[in-house]
Amino acid sequence: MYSQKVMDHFTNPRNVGDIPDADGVGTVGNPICGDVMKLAIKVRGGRIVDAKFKTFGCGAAIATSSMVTEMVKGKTIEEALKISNKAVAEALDGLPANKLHCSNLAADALHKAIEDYRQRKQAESA
Amino acid sequence: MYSQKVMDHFTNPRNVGDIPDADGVGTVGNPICGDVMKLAIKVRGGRIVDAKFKTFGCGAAIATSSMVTEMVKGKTIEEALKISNKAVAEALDGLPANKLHCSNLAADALHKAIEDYRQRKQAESA
Amino acid sequence: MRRVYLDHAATTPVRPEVLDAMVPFFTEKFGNASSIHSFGREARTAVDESRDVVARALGADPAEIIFTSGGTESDNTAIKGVALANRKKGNHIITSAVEHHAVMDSCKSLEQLGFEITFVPVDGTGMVSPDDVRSAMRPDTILISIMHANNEVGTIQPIEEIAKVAREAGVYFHTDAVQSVGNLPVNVEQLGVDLLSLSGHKLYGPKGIGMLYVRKGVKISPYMHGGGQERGRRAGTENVAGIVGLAKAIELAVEEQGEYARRLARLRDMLIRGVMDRIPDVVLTGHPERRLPGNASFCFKFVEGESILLNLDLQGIAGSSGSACTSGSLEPSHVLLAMGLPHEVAHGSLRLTLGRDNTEEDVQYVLDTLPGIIERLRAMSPFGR
Amino acid sequence: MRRVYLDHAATTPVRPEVLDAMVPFFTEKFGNASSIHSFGREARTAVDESRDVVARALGADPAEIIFTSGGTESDNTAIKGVALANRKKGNHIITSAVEHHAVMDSCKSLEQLGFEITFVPVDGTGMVSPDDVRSAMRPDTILISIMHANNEVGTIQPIEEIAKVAREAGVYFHTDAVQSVGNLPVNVEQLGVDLLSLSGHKLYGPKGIGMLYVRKGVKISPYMHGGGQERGRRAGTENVAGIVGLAKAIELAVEEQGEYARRLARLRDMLIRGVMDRIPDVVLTGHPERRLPGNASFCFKFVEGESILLNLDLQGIAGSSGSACTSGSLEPSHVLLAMGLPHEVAHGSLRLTLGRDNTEEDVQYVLDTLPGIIERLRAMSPFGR
Ligand SMILES: Cc1ncc(COP(=O)(O)O)c(C=O)c1O
Ligand SMILES: Cc1ncc(COP(=O)(O)O)c(C=O)c1O
Repeated sequence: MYSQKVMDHFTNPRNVGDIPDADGVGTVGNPICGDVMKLAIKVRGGRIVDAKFKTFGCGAAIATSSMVTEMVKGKTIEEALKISNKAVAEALDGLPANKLHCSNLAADALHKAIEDYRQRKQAESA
Repeated sequence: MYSQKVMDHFTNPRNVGDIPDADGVGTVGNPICGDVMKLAIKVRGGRIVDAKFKTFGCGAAIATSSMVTEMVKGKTIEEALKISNKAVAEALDGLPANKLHCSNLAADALHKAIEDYRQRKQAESA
Repeated sequence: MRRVYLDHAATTPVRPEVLDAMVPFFTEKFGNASSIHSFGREARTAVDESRDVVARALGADPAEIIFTSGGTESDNTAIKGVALANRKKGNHIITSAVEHHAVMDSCKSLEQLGFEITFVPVDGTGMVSPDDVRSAMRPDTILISIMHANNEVGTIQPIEEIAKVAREAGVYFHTDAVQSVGNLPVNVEQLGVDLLSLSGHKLYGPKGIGMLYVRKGVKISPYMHGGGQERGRRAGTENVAGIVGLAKAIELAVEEQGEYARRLARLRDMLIRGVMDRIPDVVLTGHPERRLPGNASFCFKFVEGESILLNLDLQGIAGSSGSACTSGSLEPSHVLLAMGLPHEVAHGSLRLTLGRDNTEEDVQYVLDTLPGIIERLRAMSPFGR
Repeated sequence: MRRVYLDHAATTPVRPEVLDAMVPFFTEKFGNASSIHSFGREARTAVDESRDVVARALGADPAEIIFTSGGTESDNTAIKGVALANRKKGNHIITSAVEHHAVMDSCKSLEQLGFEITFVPVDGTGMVSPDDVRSAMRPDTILISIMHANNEVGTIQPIEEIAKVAREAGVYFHTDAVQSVGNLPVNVEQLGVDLLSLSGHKLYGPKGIGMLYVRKGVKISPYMHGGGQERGRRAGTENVAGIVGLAKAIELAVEEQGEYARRLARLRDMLIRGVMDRIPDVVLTGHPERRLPGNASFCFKFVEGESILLNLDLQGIAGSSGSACTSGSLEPSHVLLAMGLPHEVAHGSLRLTLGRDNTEEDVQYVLDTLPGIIERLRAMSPFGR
C-alpha cells in the first residue's frame, strides 16, 4: 500500500518534537477529521535552520510530516514556500490515491508556520 | 432424480406397441406440450387381457405408460377405472415434484381407452 | 463404462493449473483484501494482479474490471445498474429474443419499475439483425444488450455491427460473452462494447466467480450494496481464490483460444456431419457456419429431449436439451421457439458441446450410440415411422 | 518474525477439513447441478446434502435455505427482496444505527425507490433497545433488520426480544448473523427470526459463499434474476464447491461452538484486562459482557488507528480499526459514532479478534508489544502527554 520511503519515514520519523524557542509554529487539521499536524521552525538569516513536528494521524500524515521537516531544513523562506503537498508526496515516491486528499497536509503546516514567523517579525519591527 | 423403478420401466418399457384389433384406444396429451400417450386395450369378459402403449415424452411419461399397462392387465373394467395417476406414480416409488403435474398422464390415457371401449360396446349393442 | 462429457456449455471442469493457483488462497494467504496488514496486502496484491491479467486478456484497463459472483450477477449488474443510473435519460432497453435468462429476466424485472423493453427477433439461424436493432431504437433508449454467442444453439451475433449502431446513437451496449470467451477472440475495443459479462466456470475456472467489464465513463449504479469493495462498485468481501482462479483461467483460455477453437471445430463438424448422415428427420439448430466451435445442437423429430438425454446418460454420454422437461417449465426453450421451430420439434432438442478433453473417439462413440437411441424412441413414439 | 493474526472478524482461514471437502468438486465432480446427466446429479446430490446439513445446524428446514455469494448478497436479498415483495403492505423499514454497510446501504438504496427507513439508536455499549424498536413501529412497517452481533465492537443484540416485538406486530424480522454463527448458539426457532444471513469466510469456510434463511411463508422477491436455481429464488449456476465448503464449515462451527467460545472468551478477557491494565487513556468499546467471545476492541486517546495498525503489522500482529483512514472514508466508523464516542476518540480505535489458532502466547506477545507502540505514537502526537 505505502511505498518503502513512506514506511521508512513512518517507522523512523525525523525531527519529532517541539522547538521551545521556535520562530514560527503552524498547526493544521482537526482532531475530528483524524489529522492534526503541528510544525515549528527556527529561522536564521532568512533560512530555516531547524524544523520539528508533532502529528496525530495515519501513516501518511506522519510520513509527510517527517519528510517536510527534512525537505525544509536549510531552505530560504522563499524556497520553503514553494514546497507543495504534491512535492512532499513525490519525495515519498507517491501516496495511495485515497490518501492524496486527506492526510497530505504537511506543506500546509509548513506554510502556516512561515506565516506565523512573518507575522511575528512584522509585529517586532512594527 | 428418478427412482430405480422409473429408470427400470424407462430402460425396459413393458408393452410397447399397438394392438391391431384393440377394443379401446385412448390418446391424451399434446405434442405442443411435449407429451402424447396412446394406450390400447383388449377386453375379454369384462377383464382387460392386454394393454399396449406408444408414448412421445420424457422419462416419466414413458415409465408411467409402461407401468400402467402392467397394472391394468387382468383387472376388471371397474377395477381399472380406479387406477389414478397418483397410484401409478406410487407404484413407481414416486416421481420428482416437477413431474407430478405434466408427464403423469398414463391413467388418463387408460380411462380414455376404457371410455372408447364402452362407447364402442354401446354402439354395437345399440 | 466410458464417460463422455459433452455439456461444456453448461459447465467445465476446473483446469489443474487453475486449481493450483487457487489453493494457497484458501488456507495460507487467506487475508481479507481490504485489510491493511500483511495478510490483507497479500490478498490485495493477488486481486490486483488478477485484475491486470484479466484486463490485458480482454484489451481493457484494470480499472474497468469488476469481479462478481458469476455470469448471472454480471448480467444483473450491467442491466439493472445502467438502467437505474440512467433513468433520467430514458427508460427504454433493447435486447434480443434469444438472451440467457439472466439478461431476459433482469430486463423483465425492470418492467415492473416502469422500464420498457423491446425484444428484437432472430431469424431461423438465431441471428439478430443490426437493422432490427436500429429500427427498435427510440429517443429514450438507454441500453442495448445482445449476447455474443448463444448458449443453446451457438449462433454468433454480429456484435461489431450492433456496437456501431449503438455508438452512432450514443446508447450503451452490453454483451453477454459468457459463452464466447475462450471460444472466440474477445477484445472489448474490437467488439466496441461498453459492458461485457463473463463467468469463470464456462472457461475451466471455478463456479461462483465472474466479471463485468464497464468502459470508463459509463454511468452505472452499484447493484450489490455494502462495503466499498471494487472501488464502490460491487460490495462484498472479495472472493480472492475465485478471482485468482478466474484470472488464470481467462489467461489460459485467451492464450490458447485459436488452437482450442480449431480443434473443437474439427470435432464438431465430424459430429454434426455424422449425426446428419446417420439419422433421418433431424434439424441442425443454430447457424450453419457462424456458430461456437464446440456447439453441435439438433432437434430430432418425433422424440422428446429428456428421453434422449436419459438414454445417452445410460451410455455414459452427458448432453443437454431445451425441452420443457429439462428446463423445468412447461415450455420448450425460448431460444428454439424464437428461431421459429414448432413446439413439437423444439421438444426433441439435443445440445452436445465439446471441450478440452474430448477426442475423436468420443465423437465416434456418440455416433455409434445415438442413432440406436433415436430409433428406439421413435419406435415407441405414436408419431414414429 | 512471529505472525499473530487477530483479525478473525474480517476473515478466517479455510479449515483443512473444509478445503478437503471442496477439492473434488473443482476437478472430478465438476458437473452443473442443474444438468440431468450423471455429472449433474453428482453435483445436485452434493448441493442437496449440504442444504440438509446447513438446515440441521440452524434448526431450519432445507427448503428454507438459499445459497448466495456471501453475507453481502444475503443482506441485499433479504432487505430488497422483502421490501419489493411487500410494497403493497407498506413501505417502512426499521433497522439500527450500527448495522453492517450491507444492511445499511441496502436500506438506503430503497429510500431512492420511495421506502422510508428508521434507524433506531444504540446506547453507549452498542445495544439496541427492544422498546425503541417497538416505538419505531408504524402501521406500514414491513421489515425489521437488526444484526445478531456487531462486527466492530462485538455487542450482542437482544434478538429474541426484538423478534417478539416483530412477531406481535406481524412484521418480518431479519437478522444479520454473519458474525455470530460459530461464536454464539444460532437457532432460527430459538431466535424467532424470519430471515437470517450468514457468510462462509467468517467461520473458516471459503469466501464468495453465503446463505440466507427464509422462513416458510415469508413473501420475498428474487434479487438475482436468471435461471431457476434455488427453486427460483436465486439465479446463477450453483457454486458447488463453495456450497460444500460452507456446509462443512457450518457443521463444524456449530458442533464446536461451545468449546470454541469458552476458549476464545478466556483469551479475550486476558487480552482486555492486560491492555486496560498496561495502557492509560483507553476505552473498551462495546458491551462489557454481552460481547462476542473473540472480540477485544478499544479506543486509544490521542493516537490514530491506522498508525497503530501499521506499527502492529511491523511486529507481525494483524488487527483492524474503525478510523477514517482505514475505512477509506472521511468519517470514522458509524458504529463508534452511534455509540456516542467523539470523533477524535473514535479515530483511535483498534479491534483485535481472536480465532482458532490463537494461543496465550499470542496474547502475551500483543501485551508486550502494544504499550510501547501507543506510547511512541503518543509521544509524537500534539495531544500526547
Ligand atoms: C449466455 C449465458 N449467460 C449467463 C449465464 C449465467 O452464468 P452463471 O451461471 O455463471 O451465473 C450463462 C450460463 O449459465 C450463459 O450461458
Ligand atoms: C456483520 C456483517 N454483515 C455482513 C458482512 C458481509 O459479508 P461478506 O463479506 O461475506 O459479503 C460482514 C463482513 O464483511 C459482516 O461482518
